[in-house]
Amino acid sequence: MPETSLPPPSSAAAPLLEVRGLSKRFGGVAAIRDVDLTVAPGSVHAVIGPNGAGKTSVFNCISSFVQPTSGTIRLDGERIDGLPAHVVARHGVARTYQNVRLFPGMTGLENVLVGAHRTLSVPGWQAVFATPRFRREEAAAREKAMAILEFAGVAHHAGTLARHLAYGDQRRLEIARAVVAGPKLLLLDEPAAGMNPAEGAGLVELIRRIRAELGITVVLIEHHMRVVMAIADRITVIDRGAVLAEGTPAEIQADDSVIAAYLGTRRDTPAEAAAEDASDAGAGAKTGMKAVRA
Amino acid sequence: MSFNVVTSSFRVVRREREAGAEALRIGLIAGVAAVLFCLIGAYVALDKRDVVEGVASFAAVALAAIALVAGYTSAATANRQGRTPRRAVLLAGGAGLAVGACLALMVLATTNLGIRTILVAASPALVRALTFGTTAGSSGQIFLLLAAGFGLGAIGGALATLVPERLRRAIIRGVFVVIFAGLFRDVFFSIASNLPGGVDRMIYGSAGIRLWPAILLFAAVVAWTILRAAAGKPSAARTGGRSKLSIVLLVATVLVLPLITSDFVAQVAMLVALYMLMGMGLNIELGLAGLVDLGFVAFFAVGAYTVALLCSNGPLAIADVSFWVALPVAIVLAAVSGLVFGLPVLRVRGDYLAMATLGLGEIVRVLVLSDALAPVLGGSQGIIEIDRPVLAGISLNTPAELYYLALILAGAVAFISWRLQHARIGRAWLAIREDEDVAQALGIDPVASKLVAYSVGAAFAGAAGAVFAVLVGSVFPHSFQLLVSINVLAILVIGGLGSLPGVLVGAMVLIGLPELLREFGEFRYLFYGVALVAMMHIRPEGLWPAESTKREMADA
Amino acid sequence: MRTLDVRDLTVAYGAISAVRSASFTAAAGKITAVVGANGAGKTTVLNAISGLRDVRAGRIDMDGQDIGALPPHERVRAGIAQVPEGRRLFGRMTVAENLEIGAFVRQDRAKVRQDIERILVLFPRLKERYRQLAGTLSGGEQQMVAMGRAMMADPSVLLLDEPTMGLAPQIVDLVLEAVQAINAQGVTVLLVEQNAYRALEIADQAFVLETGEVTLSGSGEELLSHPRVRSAYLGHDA
Amino acid sequence: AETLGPVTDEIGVVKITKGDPILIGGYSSQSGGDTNQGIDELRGAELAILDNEGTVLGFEVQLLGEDAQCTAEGGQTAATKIAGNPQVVAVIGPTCSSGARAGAPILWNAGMPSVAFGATAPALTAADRPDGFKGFLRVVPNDLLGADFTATYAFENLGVKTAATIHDGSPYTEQLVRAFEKDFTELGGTIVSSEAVSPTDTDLRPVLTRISTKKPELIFTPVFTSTVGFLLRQKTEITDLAGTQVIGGEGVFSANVIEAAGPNVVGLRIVGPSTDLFSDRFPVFVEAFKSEFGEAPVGGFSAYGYDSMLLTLKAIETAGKTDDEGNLYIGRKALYDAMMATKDLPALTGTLACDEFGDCSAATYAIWEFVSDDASTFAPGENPKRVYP
Amino acid sequence: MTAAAISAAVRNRTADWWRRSIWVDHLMLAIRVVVAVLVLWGLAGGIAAGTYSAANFASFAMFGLTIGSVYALIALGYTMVYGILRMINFAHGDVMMVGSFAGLFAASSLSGAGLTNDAPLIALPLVLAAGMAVGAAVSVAIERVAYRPFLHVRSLAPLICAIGLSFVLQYGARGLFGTRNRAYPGFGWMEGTVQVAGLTIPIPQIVAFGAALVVLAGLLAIVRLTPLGKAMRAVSEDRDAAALVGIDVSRTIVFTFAIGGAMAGVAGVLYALVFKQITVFMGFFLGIKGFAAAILGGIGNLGGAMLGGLVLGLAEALGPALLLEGYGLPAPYQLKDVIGYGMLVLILIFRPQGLLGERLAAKRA
Ligand SMILES: Nc1ncnc2c1ncn2[C@@H]1O[C@H](COP(=O)(O)OP(=O)(O)OP(=O)(O)O)[C@@H](O)[C@H]1O
Ligand SMILES: Nc1ncnc2c1ncn2[C@@H]1O[C@H](COP(=O)(O)OP(=O)(O)OP(=O)(O)O)[C@@H](O)[C@H]1O
Ligand SMILES: CC(C)C[C@H](N)C(=O)O
Ligand SMILES: [Mg+2]
Ligand SMILES: [Mg+2]
Repeated sequence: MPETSLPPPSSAAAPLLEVRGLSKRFGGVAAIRDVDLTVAPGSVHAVIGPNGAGKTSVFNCISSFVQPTSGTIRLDGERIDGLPAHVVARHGVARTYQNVRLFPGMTGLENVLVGAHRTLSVPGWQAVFATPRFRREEAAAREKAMAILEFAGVAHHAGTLARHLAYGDQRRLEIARAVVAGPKLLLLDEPAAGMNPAEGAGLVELIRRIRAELGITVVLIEHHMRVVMAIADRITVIDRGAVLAEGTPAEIQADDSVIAAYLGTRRDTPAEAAAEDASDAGAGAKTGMKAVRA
Repeated sequence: MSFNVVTSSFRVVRREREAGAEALRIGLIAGVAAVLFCLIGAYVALDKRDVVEGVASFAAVALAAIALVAGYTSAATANRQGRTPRRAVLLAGGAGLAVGACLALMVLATTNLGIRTILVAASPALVRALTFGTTAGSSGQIFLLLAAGFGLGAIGGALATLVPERLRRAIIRGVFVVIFAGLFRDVFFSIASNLPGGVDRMIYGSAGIRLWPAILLFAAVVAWTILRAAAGKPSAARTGGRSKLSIVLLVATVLVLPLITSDFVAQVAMLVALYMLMGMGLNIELGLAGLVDLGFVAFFAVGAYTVALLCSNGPLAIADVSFWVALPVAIVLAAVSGLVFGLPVLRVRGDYLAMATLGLGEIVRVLVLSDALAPVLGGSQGIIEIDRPVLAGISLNTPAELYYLALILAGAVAFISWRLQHARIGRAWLAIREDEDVAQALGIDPVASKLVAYSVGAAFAGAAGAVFAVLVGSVFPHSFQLLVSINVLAILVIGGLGSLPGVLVGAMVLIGLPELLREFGEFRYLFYGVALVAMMHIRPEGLWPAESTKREMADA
Repeated sequence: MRTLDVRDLTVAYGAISAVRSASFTAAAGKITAVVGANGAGKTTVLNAISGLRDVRAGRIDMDGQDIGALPPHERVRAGIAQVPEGRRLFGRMTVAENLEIGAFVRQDRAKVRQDIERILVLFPRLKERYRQLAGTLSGGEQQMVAMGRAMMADPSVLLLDEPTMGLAPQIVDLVLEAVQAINAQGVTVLLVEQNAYRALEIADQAFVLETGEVTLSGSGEELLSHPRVRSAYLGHDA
Repeated sequence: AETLGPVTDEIGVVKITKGDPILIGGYSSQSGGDTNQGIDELRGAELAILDNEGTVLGFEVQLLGEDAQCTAEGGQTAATKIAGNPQVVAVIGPTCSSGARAGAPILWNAGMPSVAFGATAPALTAADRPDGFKGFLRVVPNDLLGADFTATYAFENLGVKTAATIHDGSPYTEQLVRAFEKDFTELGGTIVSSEAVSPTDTDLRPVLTRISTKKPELIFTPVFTSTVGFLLRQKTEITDLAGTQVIGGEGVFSANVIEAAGPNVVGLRIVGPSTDLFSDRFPVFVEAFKSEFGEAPVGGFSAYGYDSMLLTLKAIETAGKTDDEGNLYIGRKALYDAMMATKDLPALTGTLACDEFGDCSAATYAIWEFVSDDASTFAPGENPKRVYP
Repeated sequence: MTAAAISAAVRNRTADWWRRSIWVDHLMLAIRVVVAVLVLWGLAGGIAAGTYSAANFASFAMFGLTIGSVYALIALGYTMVYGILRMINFAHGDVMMVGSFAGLFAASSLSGAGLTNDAPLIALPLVLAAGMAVGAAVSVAIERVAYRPFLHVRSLAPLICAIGLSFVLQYGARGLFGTRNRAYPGFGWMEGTVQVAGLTIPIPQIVAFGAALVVLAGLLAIVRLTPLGKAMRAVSEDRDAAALVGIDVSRTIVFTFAIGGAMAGVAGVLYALVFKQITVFMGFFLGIKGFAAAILGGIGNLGGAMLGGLVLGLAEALGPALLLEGYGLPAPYQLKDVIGYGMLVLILIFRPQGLLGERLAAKRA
């Protein structure tokens, strides 16, 4: 694992991702309308918003899963909108999916090796003759893949078919597959869905390391505010297809329109949770607790 | 038939009936099967061929087997439901009786009702064949049919309930081995004829195995099975037939069989090897990349016609080069045609791709056959007088020699596919098969990867076509039917999709068997169809599934 | 009101047992929460109850009747509905059709219409998307449909596999309130929920599943304050 | 040369122990497109054995029928299989010329002569044929003769000057049609349209329409029963073809074409073998066929099956020698010579006589015309009626 | 907008296309151009050759619609079964053959009673009923043997079993009924013709065409309006989810097969009504054409099957005259399958989901 520690993200640097005036219509439905999004290199940028706001659609446009109706998308200053998905990927964009999409009939390790596809370069005929160059590259790829599996916490599932993994493990494997090729930009669509708070905390750690150790810029969609507040450098709020607000976590939390449209009066924000913790303290030893198999 | 088959995670289970009702049901189904067997004319046809010379014809064995199996299954059900063995055997007899009754009804209908205007095989010859020496259509004959049915059913039942497990296995295996020995008379006879002293004539008569050798063989197999079981060795069947020994045996068979048997067996082996070549090509397309290709035969045709045009002495020849020059040309041309075909159709997915490729395959066949291209390709008259390959001054003429040529090619191709499968491109293929969109989002160019799969697969088929052309010495458009593509597909699935040894086993079973059964002429494809169904029922995952398939099936 | 009684349930995938001899009761008219880490076997348990998975051993009783041999669709007729993991909507049917088909086993047309209205009130978002194909909905919208579809069966036992996954925070509240409301009408609820706080809060009873075995059980409150639960599932360093 | 018992033979001797059957190989198309033909032929051959009481020289005769499909590789494989059984004395078949091309040399290399009942391609018995075909004989006429006869009949007797042809993509029909076209043109006629269909086509109206724009006086099409059926039925829908006559080939010399074409069969002419013997024995043969196999022959080739077996059995009678113990010895060369020496053999399709290249067919042709659409009236001489010569 | 603005917009468009396109796009463009040129050249040549009159073309179209309605009827059955299983039933064509034979035997006995000739309106429904009943029964048996055992297995086994059963049906029927061509008895006045706009059209062709429409309407009604239809749609998408809403999956599948088989029976009888003779081997090739039609229209889509059948029929009948005549090829009708399949391939290249098929909506991300 390369131990590159990056300088802290600065808004002054040229943006890594720059989305301008992005719109997408599906027939009569305007899923996104004129969305701007600027992501600084090395940052973790969260996109939040109510269900159906258009968050996933933004990701889909960036990764060329769908073609935007209008607008431009630049990665490192280069236009990537409208390019075929594999070309976008080769520019250094990787993603995960809201409804996990692994290769169900392949093992964990194989999934990750496919993720490494674009970093491998030895041509097929060398594989036939198993040239030293091929063997070296293959061995290195496997080693890297195992390391990433370890990194994502699913190394013990290297040999399991993805179809047979529990939901949470599928999510982690998907992340591993996305980062193994060392993309510039990683798009995570609700990575914490299906994870309990403790697992969510582990995920936060994982994303931090992805940024710190692999130097990958992360944009994530998430509904778990704990996760968002814990790692996001900046947050963009989308509502009904348009940007509602943009700012630091603190700014967003204080924004009335955001609270009205999305957060509501909830208790899952760190402040609330802290309060909860306090009230819970000492309540652990209640009576009647039955340890079936302690 | 897109590769990503829809499945349910739950099984549909049939609720089992009470043993008596079940016996009746089984008996009737078996009875209908027996009647159909007779009425399609199979009985009369198979009656001419003996399993045990002068004792039991294939027809008789088949009918008896139907009654026996009916009895066996009924008794096994009764057993499971906790009935006493006596009752189980009785029920089994009942099931057998039902079979006999169905046949008796058929005999009555045939002799009295003139059903022959519709059912052409309901002939006097059939009734005669079923008589056991009694008068056709007499009450004696009816009684005999019923009694034989009951008896056979009861024997089947007894086998299921009264005979101890080990002995039962041994007996069943013994019977199978004897039938096998009778069925493949030609193979074993030709092996035996290598032995001195006319052993061949001692073991085999003109139509089947002789009685005493059959009994000896049966006894030997039974004894061997019991002894082995007593020695505590797991039978090969239970270890999945894939012990080291069985692999060594398989390889040895593959290597020497054509030498110790007849030209015919070598010829069949040769065809098997050709289909292996094609199978491995399609395996790349379908097994790995998930591209259903029903026009695969087109590439085979390209290979064959290339060699024909380059190596023929006929009027259409465009060159007269040696096979060794033509072979690589054929392979390259096939690969190129794979590219050309692939280009337009590869944005098409799943069943649409199946149909598009089927269409392309048919287009090629029709074009090759057409009067329009006849001046170049010979149209329906084909291309004749293709030279055999010459190696170090020796012309490879016999099927056995050509077999080794095909085998070497198949080996090379197997090696290449195996290596590709475990490299970057192989993983890309699998990924595309599993989820094309996601694969693309990971930087895999789906069209390029599919094209590689297409042209590698096509190249393999082209090699097969090249050998085919020199094997037959002529090429005709009628050899490139849709059926060939379907056959190759069936080989893959029966062998186990995505598995290289599976291709070998699949080709042996699906090409070897029907070729060996050529003498059953008009019933050959009927049996072939039944075999396809039966094999898929016994092993839905294929005879020798790929590792990943086995993993998947583990939880199903 | 129906009691769901699971005894010594073992479910295996090939050689691996995902659930091992698990026993628990979802008491009639109560909410029972299941808590466990990823891969603990929660989904497997629910699928075994609804019949999607063959069980290797054990009994599943509903009000004393063994339903373990019934095919899944008959279990639905017996009153079990499930919100499956991954939503499993009919993507090429509209939202309306998905909801309607949820009531496939019901005859009371008038009541069915009412129930649809109720669901549309609960999830106004679905009203906007009523004629859209379910497969094109956003993740959260789909989750709403999945929940609605299960409610449409008017079940007496409701199996919920992470019903709030992918939902925006306010909707999470809505859904859990709805669960309580349904439960208040006498429906027995078995709730698998990673949002363990909220699940345990509304649950009458709960148990913990660890690598396929039931290791803890008690009332919702009890588990909420149990140190092991707090550290492993609630993310407290207690 | 090999000597066994009382017989010495250049190529080899087959010894048949008393009580064993005489094995005769057979290969024909029993699956695939030409199934009907192949089955008819082998059934015809079976009838020839039955007519001989199932025996020859007191030995039971057994026919080992193999499936050769209608392809070269099918013929090759079947022939290889038969050749692998050294007890086989002679072979009948195959159905198709492509199969014969690959199969006959294999059989002859094993010392087995073969008598084809369907393979009609001229090349097989051409003077310059390769050595492997020395053992190839046929009782079915060489296509060259039929084409020439038909062209002459059409041009001179019917007086048609323009003709169209249709073949179905099989080597046989195509070759026959080409030969006809050549002969017809040489006689001074014009081929206005030369079309092709596929045996699986059911809708021939588009082709017929195309032909109708050229207004030929005659359509010559030696295709098989289904296609002729469709053609005749659909021809009535094409008004411009009302006056056009149709001549078919012997592939439809059967009752079945009457059923296939229905009322429109009346007026269909076909070219087929001609003999007076034919009319006596053929109906008896058809009756026997029906009672043995439950249906009448589908096409016209069953009679050749019968004749191929007849020729073979007669030759065995000549060449077989018994020893004192009652064992039978057949010299392979002797048998071949006996077959090639066939002369004046009264058979179903005429009087067989072999020339030096193995053409043994009666080879006298006639034009037959169907006069009734009642399938049960099928009887050469009555329906179809012999109209020429 | 000014001309300058328009040309600027066009230039922009083109530039953007160049930016986004990759080699595949360029290639597809080239193919389009080549195909267009070939087709236009053929058309122009054909018209210049002037072989055919307008009446000829009208007849061709009629021929095409007739054979097309047979294809369509087969395609409807294919599509039904495909729709629910996502798996082709390769034996479907042979079910049609069996249904046709059942109809034949029914018709023979009715014609013995003189019914077919005197009262075709009574006889034909009876014959159809026989064909449908036997077709449905055989189809259900196929489901039982080839599909049910594999409902939960991830394998192509059902496909192979269906291929196997196709052989069993063909060669089994050959053994049972013999190889010969069978003629269908006539149905009285239905054998006649009518004059429409100067064309003489045989009545059976109108019956076949009408029947195809009626069948389509009936199937649409079943699928759209009945609970069975709803269940069928649900099962086709997700069997587990269907079971979870209380649908009896295997029963639904059985019903679908029964309906598909009945459709095959209808197709078989109507085919015989139009073409008058049947054989045991006819099913396979017609089945392939039906499959092609179903795909062409967009498999799983009933209207598509109908449209696909008609388009395929028209292409085969009109294609050689329209396109090949211009190239002066010998025996153009031998190449009708080249036109038919060629058109199929082209349509799929430009519309990979078939004419009316929904784009296999890229799964939601
Ligand atoms: N193919 C489509 N056709 C029609 N509408 C669509 C399509 N795809 C998405 N939409 C609509 O666009 C809107 C935005 O969807 P999107 O998936 O981007 O939402 P989201 O913000 O990711 O929501 P969630 O948090 O629920 O995942 C939704 O209302 C959805 O119904
Ligand atoms: N089809 C399958 N084949 C093999 N193993 C499986 C299969 N499905 C699940 N498993 C295994 O069974 C175990 C339990 O899985 P299950 O899906 O029940 O977990 P879960 O508790 O629901 O987890 P999550 O919270 O992530 O959804 C896991 O280890 C998983 O890998
Ligand atoms: C039966 C026919 C199709 C065979 C043909 N006479 C041939 O020579 O090939
Ligand atoms: Mg989303
Ligand atoms: Mg789960």
